[in-house]
Amino acid sequence: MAWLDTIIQGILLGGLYALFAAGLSLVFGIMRLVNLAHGDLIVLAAFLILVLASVLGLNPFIAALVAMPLMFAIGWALQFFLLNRTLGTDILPPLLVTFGLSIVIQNGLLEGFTADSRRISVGGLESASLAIGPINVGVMPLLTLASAIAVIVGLNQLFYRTSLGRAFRATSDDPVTAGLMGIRPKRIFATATGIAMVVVTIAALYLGTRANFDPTIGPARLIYAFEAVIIGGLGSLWGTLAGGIVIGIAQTFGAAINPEWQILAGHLAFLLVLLVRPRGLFPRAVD
Amino acid sequence: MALLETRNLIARYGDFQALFGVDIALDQGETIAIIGANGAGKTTLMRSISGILVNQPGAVLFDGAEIGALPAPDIVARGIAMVPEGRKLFPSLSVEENLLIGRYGRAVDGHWSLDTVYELFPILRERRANPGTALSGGQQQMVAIGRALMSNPRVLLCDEISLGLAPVVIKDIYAAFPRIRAAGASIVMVEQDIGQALMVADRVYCMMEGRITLSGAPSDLTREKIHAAYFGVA
Amino acid sequence: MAILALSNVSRRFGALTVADAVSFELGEGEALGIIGPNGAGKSTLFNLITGNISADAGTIVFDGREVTRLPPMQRCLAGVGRSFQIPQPFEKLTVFENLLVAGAFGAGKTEAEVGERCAEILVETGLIDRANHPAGTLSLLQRKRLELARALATEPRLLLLDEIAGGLTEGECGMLVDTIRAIHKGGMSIIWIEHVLHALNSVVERLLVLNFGRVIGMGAPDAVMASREVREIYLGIEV
Amino acid sequence: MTYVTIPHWKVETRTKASATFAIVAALLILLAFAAPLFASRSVLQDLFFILTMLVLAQNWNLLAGYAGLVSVGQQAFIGFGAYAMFALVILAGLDPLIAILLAGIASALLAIPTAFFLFRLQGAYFAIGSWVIAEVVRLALAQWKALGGGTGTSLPREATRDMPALKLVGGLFGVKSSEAGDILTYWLALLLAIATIGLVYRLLRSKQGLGLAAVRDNQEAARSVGVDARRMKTLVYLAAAFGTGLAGALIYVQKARISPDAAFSVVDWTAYVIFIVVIGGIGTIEGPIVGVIVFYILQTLLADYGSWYLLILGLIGIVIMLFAPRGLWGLFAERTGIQLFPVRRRLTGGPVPLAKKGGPHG
Repeated sequence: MAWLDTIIQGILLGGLYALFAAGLSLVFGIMRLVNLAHGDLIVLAAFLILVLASVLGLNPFIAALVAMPLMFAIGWALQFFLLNRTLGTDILPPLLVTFGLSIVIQNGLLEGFTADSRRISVGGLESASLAIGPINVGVMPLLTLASAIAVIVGLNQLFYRTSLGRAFRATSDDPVTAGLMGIRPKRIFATATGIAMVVVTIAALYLGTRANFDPTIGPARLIYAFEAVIIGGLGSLWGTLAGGIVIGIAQTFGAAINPEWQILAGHLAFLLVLLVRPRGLFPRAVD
Repeated sequence: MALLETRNLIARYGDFQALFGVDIALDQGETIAIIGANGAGKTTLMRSISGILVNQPGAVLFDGAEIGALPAPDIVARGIAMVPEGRKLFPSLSVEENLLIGRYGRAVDGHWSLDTVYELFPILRERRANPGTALSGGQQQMVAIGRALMSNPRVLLCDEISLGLAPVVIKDIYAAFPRIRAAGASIVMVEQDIGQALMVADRVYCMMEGRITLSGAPSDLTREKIHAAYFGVA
Repeated sequence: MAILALSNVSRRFGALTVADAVSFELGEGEALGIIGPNGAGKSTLFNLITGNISADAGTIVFDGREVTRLPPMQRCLAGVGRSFQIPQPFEKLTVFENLLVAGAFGAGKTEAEVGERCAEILVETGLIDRANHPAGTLSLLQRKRLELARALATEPRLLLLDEIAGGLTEGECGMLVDTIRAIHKGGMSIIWIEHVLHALNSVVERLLVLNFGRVIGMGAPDAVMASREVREIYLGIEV
Repeated sequence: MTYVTIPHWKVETRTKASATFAIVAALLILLAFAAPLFASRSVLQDLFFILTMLVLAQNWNLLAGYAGLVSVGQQAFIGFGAYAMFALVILAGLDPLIAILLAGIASALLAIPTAFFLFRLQGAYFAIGSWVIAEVVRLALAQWKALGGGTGTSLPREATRDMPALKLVGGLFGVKSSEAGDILTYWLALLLAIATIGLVYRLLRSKQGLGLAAVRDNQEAARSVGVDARRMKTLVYLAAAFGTGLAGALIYVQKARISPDAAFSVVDWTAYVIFIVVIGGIGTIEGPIVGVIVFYILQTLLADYGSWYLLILGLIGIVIMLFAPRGLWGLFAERTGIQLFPVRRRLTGGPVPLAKKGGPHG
């Protein structure tokens, strides 16, 4: 029975990684930009929720709701005033600027919050669990997976059902002709990053409540998000969820064999998929 | 006072000058055609009016206002919609979505809506769920025209509508123009197919190497004059 | 012996036929012009010859050897030299270095071996006084000359020119045509796509008319220009 | 019939500035080799740090600046080179000098399978992919119990003390083995730095270097004139892995203590190196040299401000990338036109004024 439990835990963990990856996949789909500071922005959001929860005495879920508009604004401004300047044919500027940003955020947080590891406490919920048949499953991991699915459904609705979603896709296809329709690409990119930061805030809530975190764990989260996006296939949000789950299961199986092998197993799963299906499991022919 | 006017419009790509001081005028309700050989600067003229190429403020006037320096989003918002050369539909949008996005920058109510565009080009109602670019060249051209009409523009710019289309399809598309005019749009049409242009236009400008070489009503333009203005050689 | 022979070469992009059973031969040292309206498939035909696009059907024989499946790089080494419709110089490299790259890699030689030849080509194409300037600083005419020079540096046996006279003033066009005529006189086989008809017809021995990917006319320039099809395509009115 | 002289062309790359620089550089190198005679141990250790960071920066610059391969995972080769050296010394009992060389070769071999994976990814995905591979190598080596697993291990004292080269240096300068060790590693770092810069410069002046510059400028046009971009980028990736692995092994001979987290640290081996190259001037040989000097100055000024130091480094990197993408050296070279390592092929000589048309060439 143990292996069934490992798979369930893997799927639930996959929900967290899908949340990490959803924002990355959205921004890449629209403007071919990969933000190397994506993981650090998740950690930044976690600290923001922690501060709101402790200073305003809010329940973490409410604190996350309050943090969302703030993170949207941060994302919007970051794209409009900084990252838009790096867009263009040369791949160096966006990579080196976002790498610099990652270093700046990490050390800014270290200066502000020291290197101590923190946790957002949700009280009893942390240890609460439900019994589903023979397996008992933690409430928070279940909530994480549910949120991941909700986010992906929400993003898909936004992308394929709304006028803003049409504008995203049109700008990604052909920014010049999008201008002829009255679309202003610079603002559309800023809105997209803003929305990505809202998703990052949800991811940060579950990251912060699930385990300890400190200012230096951003890059590892970036790598899990990246692996989920690549395994899932570029530009496909459902693919990103599947990618997250593949990484989650690989990690829980790795941990089951030897706790030190958890992360390594995730990476090896990624390399295996890259070897067999270089365009990911569900390529949606973005490029 | 003309509805739309260019005054000594100059345009260059880096060190290559494409337009050498072009003056054209379009009155309310009129249709003008701009003909000329490939590379004569016709498309550059359209890109300058539509805001893809930004120019001197006073180079382009619309309803008396200087719009030469405005970018494309501001110009479509004022009511000048463009059917770009090569149609440029959005591949990841369906036919209907391509039409809807035409209103994104100018959601003005008027004659044109999804229903009236489908009446103008009935085939599109059947194909509305298809991806924009999975249609024949002629059908794509209809979507591009419909997309521009969706913003109920006061001026419709059409760039090389007949490009790469079979003659019968061209006739089919041009058949829609009387109804487009009737709905109140003034039209600037850049065309390589002189035959079609002469039939539809109230006035014609001929361009060669970035200059207007001939202008007038279609009736008083003889084949020789066109040939000379077209090739620069009698 | 024909240096290039296309027989029934076809290519389709989804529902669009861009090349429809195209067949023609080019004699050694002959200059062939290709005309046709926009979207007729002219550039596609070039891409089929250079290998940037692979043919769905038919065969392409170059210099007696079948190259239909050969990738672009090997065709370049085999002697197919090409200039781009929109000049693509190495902007940060100097004009002389642009040629060195083409000569060394295109002809598979060392820099030392091709240096002399590149200098002569610069003289031939009137770029010698811009030799040490970055290609990014060139005017449009000079960029077109550089396209020509770079293709020559690969020591081609067939030179493909894609609308190289477009966008030039009368005077500039005349100078470029003289250069091309001199190269042709030197024995170079040329295929030239062009809209500027008076420039094209002053160099080429034969004209091929292409429309909707099909060859609809072939022959001496003035005969072809006088034909009904060409008039109709270009002037659009039933003349 | 007048005789026409065939034009005599000459191709040069040297400039006045580079000629004088060559002399100055030669003097500096002699002075550097003589440094142990007059410099203190701490100065030698600082110079060792600057030289090894310069070697890493030149290798990363070769990858990102010339071949357009932005790797954020070169720490994989530093760590792997260092661990290979530790294994050869501790487990195989080899002399550290030989171990360093073999470690470089080992890193180049590691680069073959990693290139196979990485070259399936483009741009930003190549960058993150290289980071994943560095993590895989780090985690794998952390399982190697014989070398201390996750906590790491140290070089046994006698391994370095009994080195024949060390005894030679010790005798020469009449100093004990630990100080002789500093002198020896300093000399090795100096040799490695000179060799790296020399090889990179020779590559840039070669046909391959010209091909790389063409690919970086316009890959499509380069391919159309016969330049095989993919093969060239792969060769550069392997060369950079060799150089980086060599430097990693040398660094850890001096440190004599290793752990997976230190040997594969993103900050020490990738963040610092990227800032050195970006601040100095990416895509030039002079850039990393300027960059490592600026980096060293910043480090001594700000080192005791903890994370503020990295924060400021990050900000400077962002500002320079946005507003002066060619870095400090780029700004200087643009204004003065001076090139210390000129690469541009200049055509000189030219047609002797032709007396009259005619003659053998008609």
